[in-house]
Amino acid sequence: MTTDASTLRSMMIPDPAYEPGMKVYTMKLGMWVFLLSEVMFFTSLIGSYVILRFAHPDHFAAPGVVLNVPLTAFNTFFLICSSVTMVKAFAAIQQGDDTGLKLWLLATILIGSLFVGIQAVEYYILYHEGFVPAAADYHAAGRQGMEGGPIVGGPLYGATFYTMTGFHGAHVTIGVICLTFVLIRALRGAYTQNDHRGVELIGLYWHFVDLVWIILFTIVYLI
Amino acid sequence: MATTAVTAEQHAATAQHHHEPGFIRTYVFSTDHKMIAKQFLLASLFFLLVGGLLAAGIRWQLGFPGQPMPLIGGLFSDTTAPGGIILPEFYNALVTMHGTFMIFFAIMPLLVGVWGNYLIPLQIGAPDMAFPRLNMASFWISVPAGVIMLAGFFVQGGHAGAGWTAYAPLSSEPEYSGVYMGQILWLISLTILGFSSLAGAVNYITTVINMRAPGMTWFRLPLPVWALFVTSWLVLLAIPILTGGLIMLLFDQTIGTGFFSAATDGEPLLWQHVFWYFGHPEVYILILPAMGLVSEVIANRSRKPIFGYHAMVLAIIAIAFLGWVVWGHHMFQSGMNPLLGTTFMITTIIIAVPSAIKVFNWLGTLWRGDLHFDVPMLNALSFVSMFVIGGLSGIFMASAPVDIFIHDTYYIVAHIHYVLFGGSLFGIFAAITYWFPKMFGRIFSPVLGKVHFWLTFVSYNLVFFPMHTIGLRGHMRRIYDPNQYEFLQPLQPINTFITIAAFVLIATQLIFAFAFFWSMYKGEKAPRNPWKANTLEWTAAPTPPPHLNFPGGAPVVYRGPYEYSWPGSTDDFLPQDLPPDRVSRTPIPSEPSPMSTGD
Amino acid sequence: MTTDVQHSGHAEGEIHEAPYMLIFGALIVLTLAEVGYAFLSLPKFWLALGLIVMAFWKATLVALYYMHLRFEPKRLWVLALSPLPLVVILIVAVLTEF
Amino acid sequence: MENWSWLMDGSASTFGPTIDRLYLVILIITGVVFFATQGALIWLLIKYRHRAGHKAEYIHGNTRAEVIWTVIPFVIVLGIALASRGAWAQVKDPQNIPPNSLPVHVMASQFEWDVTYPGLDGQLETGDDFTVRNRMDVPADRPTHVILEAEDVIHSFFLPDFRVKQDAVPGMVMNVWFQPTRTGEFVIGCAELCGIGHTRMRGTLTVHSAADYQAWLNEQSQP
Ligand code: HEA
Ligand code: HEA
Ligand code: CUA
Ligand SMILES: [Cu+2]
Repeated sequence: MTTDASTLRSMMIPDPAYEPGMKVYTMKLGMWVFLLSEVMFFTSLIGSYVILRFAHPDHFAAPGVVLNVPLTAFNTFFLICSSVTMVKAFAAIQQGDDTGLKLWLLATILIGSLFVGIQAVEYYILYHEGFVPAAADYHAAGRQGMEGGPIVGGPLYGATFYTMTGFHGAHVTIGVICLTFVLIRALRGAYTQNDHRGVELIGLYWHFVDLVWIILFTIVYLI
Repeated sequence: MATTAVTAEQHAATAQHHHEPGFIRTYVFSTDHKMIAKQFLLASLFFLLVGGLLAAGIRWQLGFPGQPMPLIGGLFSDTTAPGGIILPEFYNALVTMHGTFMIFFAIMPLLVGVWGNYLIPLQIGAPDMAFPRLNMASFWISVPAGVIMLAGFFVQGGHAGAGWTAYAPLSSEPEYSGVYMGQILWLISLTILGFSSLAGAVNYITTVINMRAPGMTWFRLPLPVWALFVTSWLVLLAIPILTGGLIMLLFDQTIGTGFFSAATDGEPLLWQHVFWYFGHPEVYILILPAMGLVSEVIANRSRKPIFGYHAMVLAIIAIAFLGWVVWGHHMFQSGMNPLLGTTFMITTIIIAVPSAIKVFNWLGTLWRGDLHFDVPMLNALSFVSMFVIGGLSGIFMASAPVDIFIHDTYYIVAHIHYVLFGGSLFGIFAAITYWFPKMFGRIFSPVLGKVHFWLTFVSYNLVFFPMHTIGLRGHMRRIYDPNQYEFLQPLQPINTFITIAAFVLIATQLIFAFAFFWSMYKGEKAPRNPWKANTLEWTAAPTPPPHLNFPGGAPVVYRGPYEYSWPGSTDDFLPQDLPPDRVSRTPIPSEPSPMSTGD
Repeated sequence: MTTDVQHSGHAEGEIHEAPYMLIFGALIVLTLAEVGYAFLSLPKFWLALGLIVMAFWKATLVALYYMHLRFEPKRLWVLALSPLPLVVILIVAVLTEF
Repeated sequence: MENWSWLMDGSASTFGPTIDRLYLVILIITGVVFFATQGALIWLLIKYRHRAGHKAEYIHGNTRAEVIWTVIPFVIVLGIALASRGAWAQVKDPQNIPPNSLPVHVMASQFEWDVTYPGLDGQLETGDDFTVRNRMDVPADRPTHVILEAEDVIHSFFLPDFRVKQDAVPGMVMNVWFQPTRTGEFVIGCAELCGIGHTRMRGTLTVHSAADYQAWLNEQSQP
């Protein structure tokens, strides 16, 4: 078989159009890749919920009957606020504003913790109203129904609710812990206008968790 | 400008690791991808051995039902095999754990953990992984997972016994299986292992995208890197689905949530969907890297460019894509909507097309080549041959009406082993023997290697080919005592025959273990490029490669990886990093390869 | 570690004063709209559809502006969107079962 | 091993031969592919084995050949899939259950098959239903419609001679049908791992001639 001269030539020179990579720095790329797997993780939980709900609508209640929508709407508001403080922290360090970075980070941590706290309270109340994950003990009477009223929904409601929101809450908690690390590093002056990758990375994670909550709030509480 | 990014990263890395690391940092908590690869190699070979021994138990029961196991019979407790006679619940645990160890703890790390770690940085010309510490974590997370999984054998109630597929509600409610702790440990272990795989996948993907050496364009990547890259995507996106499912199943077991149990209106079929949505991509996770590794060996040992490089790459991608839309073929008889079954039948069967491309391109590579039948080549060729058999039996099952009969029979067991042993494991044997000189600086004993290969090849076929026939006679799988069924009693001689062959097969593997360690310490010292290969790990890095791989900085790549026998050069290979002005005018002096026996 | 060279993506060196507060306002308004909409007595289908549209809108805003996807190279877009078809495939296929 | 056959002996249901024929067609196709590829492989190995002074040819590929060996398998496998559709729908689509079938209820549980007959009136869930364990008796002249359920875990209703296999899933009702083509005794197996007793969960299916069946039914229906 003969060899074509032009293919040979192209074989010999390093590709002039070569440019490795994603045009974003490696850690950011890594964070994005990791977040994709998180998408799939929540897909398996949320997908199961959607399917179970579709198959057994009678297990679930209309918005506000069992779950406390106003409380959670406030909580949603807080989480959105924490996203804003997070981008503000990032914007601050982009301009070299070290103090701004620290303050906004602190705000994000506080609001994030508040979110987790409110969620814990919510769990506590719901649990005591009989809205539990264990199928055998499920006896949620609903917001209006009070104790002894007819049971609203079925065990799949509690199971899916706690699994989904619980894993989201765990993600928020991990986010708060990581943010604390970032804050400590910020206090030590680890971030500068030129290098603030840590802030950007935790920001990506934090906003992703916020994004998941946007979906969860809608499909769990409102639909 | 982006090229500078790579070098900058390298400088940074060099600056970081200037001091000599101590013993613990070198051998235990190492961040060096090569050391991590070796750790994975030893750990997963150990689990391969465990899986093989469990198979021996399975085969003993099937070949000699109800008879006490010889020699080791006395070692078992009264709840597993009193007096050496295997109990049904122990048999179920044997089958379950055989599948689990083989899939999750042996083949998957052997392919992805070992070769992803070892080859990706070396073949793309990177100093290490993008996240070396995450990489270390990836190995050390898998250790507790393995320990927990092994611990399951010693807990009350025995180990998990619901099959490696753990169909709910058998797996979710202890009163149905009699297993409680074992199943929980199984779930926890696999959840943990998921994090290990995930850490690996993030690393591999990022590394391949961002850390290629200058000149290493996408279509100059060696095929193992392509295969591992695509596989990493499957791992990244499929494992979390399993993790979610495992967690729900764990909640069912422990809290009593009832996702998958009908008593609370949960959906048993949902578990199957979740499991197989992960499970089918998983089986391609178990074959694609082997395909890549084998392509490398075949091209090299044929001294020819791989036939249709682009088609090979596209076929890998196509298999990975199609792999996402076929999971229902495991559920044809599960009561799934028959219309959905038709869809899955069509998508499944279309996967044969990219697989065909791969097979024929391997044959095309051999055509007009100069074939050297060294140990890696023998194993690689057997991969091709056995994968065809396993793939073709997949066609029968892909046809949903035919699957009605053969589903859950030994026909499936035959399929599994033709693709996973005949395919993946032969691919792994090829890869271990091919890269052994690079990893350990010595050559894998050609004599022992050939003995191991031929004995394995023959006894393997004697074990697994007859399984097709007993499957077609209706022999169900996961069945403790087939003689309970009168119509299966005539098959007992075949089962006994299979068992004897299986013991030969397992014993043969001891030759491999011996050859492995013998070659590591006593094998012939390897020259730098014993296979006269083109890829960077042989041409640009010393043997064994030092920390950060390329002492002279990132190599520059000028051409694709399979430029063998180019007529313009006096040598029959053209290293990827050989500058064009040094080609053919100054042929590289190369030592004669001791392995090219020239038969 | 060195960074200046690594911030070589076309958008990274410069600062994008993304309209953070504007997005914040939009998210709040959409959240309120969602809660209000959820309590309208509409048929289930329209209820779900409207809420999902709004949720996606919010999610998109977060991804585009807070996660800076707007200012990232195209190839990162492709990467970021890659799991979405898989999500849809899984849920839609299994839903046809019931 | 007298009267050996590869596939389990002659099928005993109306759609059995269809499935067996399909199997045979695939066997022939894959058999040809098998011998072609393995033959080609061995031929190549012998022809191009290393010989002194022999050099490999520098061939990168051949687009035409690659297109051919992509298109031909595509056509073949698509053909197999299309050819399989009819049989699949015939066996599994509930719409294709013959209307004159004899309804029989089968409840699978660890580790037995409880078979409930409609009794003399031919209707399930009436007073004269009766239940037998681990055996099933059906008439030869009429299709049987098995209404399949499971009590605890998943089992699989396997009639090897009839080419019938259907998982019984707790919480779901499966519809299975078959029409025997000959009388005799056949085996009922459980094909899905269902626990410790999976291996012994079997029963007997007896196909009676029409008259015998009626006699059997009368006998069973005696109080
Ligand atoms: C490495 C792993 C691996 C690989 C690569 C495959 C590949 C394939 N598998 Fe397999 N499979 C498993 C591992 C694997 N499988 C396992 C572990 C199980 C059992 C799980 C369990 O239940 O425990 C299973 C089960 C399984 C089932 C379910 C059976 C059942 O439970 O009833 C089906 C059904 O369709 C199937 C089909 C296929 C097909 C069509 C392919 C195709 O990809 C094969 C394509 C290849 C070829 C076809 C050969 C080469 C092509 C040519 C030479 C071209 C010419 C060919 C033609 C014209 C036909 N597999
Ligand atoms: C890669 C996967 C893999 C491999 C290699 C094997 C290997 C073997 N398998 Fe297995 N098998 C499965 C995956 C695998 N299996 C799966 C997924 C199932 C389904 C489980 C389920 O139903 O849930 C199954 C089920 C299964 C069954 C069906 C059980 C049943 O349904 O009741 C049987 C029965 O004979 C069997 C037998 C064997 C035998 C005899 C081997 C032999 O080939 C074993 C040979 C021995 C070895 C391969 C060990 C070699 C060790 C080394 C080489 C190590 C060297 C060591 C050092 C250097 C330290 N297997
Ligand atoms: Cu019932 Cu197996
Ligand atoms: Cu599959």
